[in-house]
Amino acid sequence: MNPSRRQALKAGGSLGLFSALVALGLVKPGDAWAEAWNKGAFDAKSTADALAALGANAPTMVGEIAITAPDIAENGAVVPVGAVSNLPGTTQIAYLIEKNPSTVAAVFDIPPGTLPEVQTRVKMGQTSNVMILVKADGKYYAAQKEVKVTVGGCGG
Amino acid sequence: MDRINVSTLLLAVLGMPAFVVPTTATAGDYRDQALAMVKRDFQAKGSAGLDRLEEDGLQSVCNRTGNHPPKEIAARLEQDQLASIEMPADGNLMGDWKAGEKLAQSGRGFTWTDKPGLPVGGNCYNCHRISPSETSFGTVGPSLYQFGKLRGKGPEVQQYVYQKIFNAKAFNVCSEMPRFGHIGALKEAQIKDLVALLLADDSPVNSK
Amino acid sequence: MNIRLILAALAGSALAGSAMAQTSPSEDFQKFRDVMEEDNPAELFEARGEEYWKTPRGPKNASLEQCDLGLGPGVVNGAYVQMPRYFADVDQVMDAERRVVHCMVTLQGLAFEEVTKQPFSNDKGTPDHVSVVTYIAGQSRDMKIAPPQNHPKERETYEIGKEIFGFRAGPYDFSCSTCHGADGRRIRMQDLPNLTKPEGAAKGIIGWPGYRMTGGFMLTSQWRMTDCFRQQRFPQPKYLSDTITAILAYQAVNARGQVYRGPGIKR
Amino acid sequence: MADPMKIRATLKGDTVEVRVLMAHNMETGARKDSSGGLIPAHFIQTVNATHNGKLVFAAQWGTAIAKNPFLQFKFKGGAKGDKLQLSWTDNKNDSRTDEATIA
Repeated sequence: MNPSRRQALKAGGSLGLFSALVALGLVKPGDAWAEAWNKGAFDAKSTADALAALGANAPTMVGEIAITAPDIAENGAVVPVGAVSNLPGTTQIAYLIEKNPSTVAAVFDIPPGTLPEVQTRVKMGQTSNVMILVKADGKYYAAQKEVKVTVGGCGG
Repeated sequence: MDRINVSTLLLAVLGMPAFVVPTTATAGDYRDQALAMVKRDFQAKGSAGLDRLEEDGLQSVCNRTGNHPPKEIAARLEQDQLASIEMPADGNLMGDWKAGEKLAQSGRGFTWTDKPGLPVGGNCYNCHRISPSETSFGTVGPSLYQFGKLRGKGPEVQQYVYQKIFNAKAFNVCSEMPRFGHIGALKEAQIKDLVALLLADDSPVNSK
Repeated sequence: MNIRLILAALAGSALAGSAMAQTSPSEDFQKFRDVMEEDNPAELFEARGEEYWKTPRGPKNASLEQCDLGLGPGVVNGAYVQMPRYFADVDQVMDAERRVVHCMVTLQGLAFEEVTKQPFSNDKGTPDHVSVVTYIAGQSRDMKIAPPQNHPKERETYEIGKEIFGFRAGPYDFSCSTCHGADGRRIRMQDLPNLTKPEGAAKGIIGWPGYRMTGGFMLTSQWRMTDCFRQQRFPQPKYLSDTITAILAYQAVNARGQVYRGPGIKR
Repeated sequence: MADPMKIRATLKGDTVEVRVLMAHNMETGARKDSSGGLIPAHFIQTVNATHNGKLVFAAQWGTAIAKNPFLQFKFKGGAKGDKLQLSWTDNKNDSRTDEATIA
């Protein structure tokens, strides 16, 4: 049993929901669960290391990945970033923020039946490229966009 | 400021038949209540002491008249403020525009979260457009971009700019601009740097 | 729905995100603030405040469900937009935050000093009374701002607030009015609403309490007023003082008829 | 215990749009407290969403996800009235599971 499954069951145990689901047969022990937290990827301090840890050494830069992020973020503490992949067979979408202390912000699994699009909000320490990495049909593709981070406001 | 002089003026303001209190007949009562409430409700914090709630004469005149004192009173007060401006002994009013730009950027100083005492920032960009490269500027005051280009940089303009920064109330008694030199917030050399920022040929303010 | 339109447009084209049309910074900020407002973390604090409101606690083991916010005990719906108002039980005009703390003290038996030990949110978190104010504010979403002006003390509070609004003092001769007394003003990039007019005054009320993105906590109107006085270079107004209530009453009355949109989002 | 998630699951055509807010500090481990000590990292690492026992979405997060996280995703095959379960687990093994009804 992988760690995240164990954690999920532990969580379920304390709250009753997952154990109830298992008992009802809604969740079968053999069901595929999300991959374990990829420590190697989240520890990566550069885009190259992050891509290597994600197994995506030289992704092809493509136009079929749309990134929604502000040109200038009012506040680096909360930067809304959305990604849509138009690549058939998309199974994973990852957010990489080049200038952050840890490059990888998020890795999303897209099971069959789930649309290859996601939105979340990230922290950015400074102006940086935001790369969206997509795994489609087992291959890696990417697009990126620069987001400027301002230190706005009056001095008072 | 000469307090006796101002009190006399205040009496004159209030005694003048032409002087009309701007709101209702009870506005004075509300003002008194407001002042009493403020004195009760504030506490000293950091460098911001309760003495800051004591109006000086000019503030009092502006507060009592909705910032529009009768012309004669305004003119007298402006004269007083102008007379109190200390001009540099060396006669030179142009400092270093680069230091001026740095000073103009800072809005620090005098709040209860700021380090007490001097130096404090010039606060200029909070209210004015100045150098074209700074796009984050306020609009409470007029744009000062191209100021030297438009107004020249002769001795009279230099003197005016120095005096305006030292005490804006010398030219418009209830101006919204602080009296930076008058209150001792900015020192002579700093004001000179700001004069240079607005007037120097090589200042970005006058570029193009 | 901006973001979805943009996403759809981008998805339909072969363009990468970097080819997005350039907009001015303030438009861009507003656009993403709108996006943030659609899913505002303030809702998490509304939920927490609601739970607090309904859960018995304190020495008297009481919930706040008997708290009278001006529309009768326990009536939360629409109460926020009808404050500040006069409360006969204390013979005082109170704003929402002041009333909530009053109820925590009187109904739950908590000590005023204890409740107000941390008046405002900070990195350590959002205090309970602030979550409760957020909950109450959320229960006035999309309602018109309508503070009553029937009681003489309500009218008096407004007039005093107006005086304080124009009161210039301190090293820089600033009053509230210096920044907020005219249209179209900005400090740096920050828009300064004209609080003397309905639309501007509403801007001063809408969006509070606000979820502060820096730090991720809730800030209330009480905090906003206090921080304005700080930036005005004044000394510090006491928490929940008459002065703050008066300034809030001045704004709320000026904003009458404008629609309140619930807790907002702040930089 | 952690506060409940705020989950909105809405059927639009044949697609369920899920929007979630989670109450979590998402401490990076790089911030200092007032006494100058580092605040230890504390952040959600995994998020799973299941519909009818089937995993419809999974996320792994690092410390760069903003405090009080927001997440939006879409999946097909859901119907009005169906239940959707979301759960997160953080690096201290705290967790939270909530359920929403598709509207």
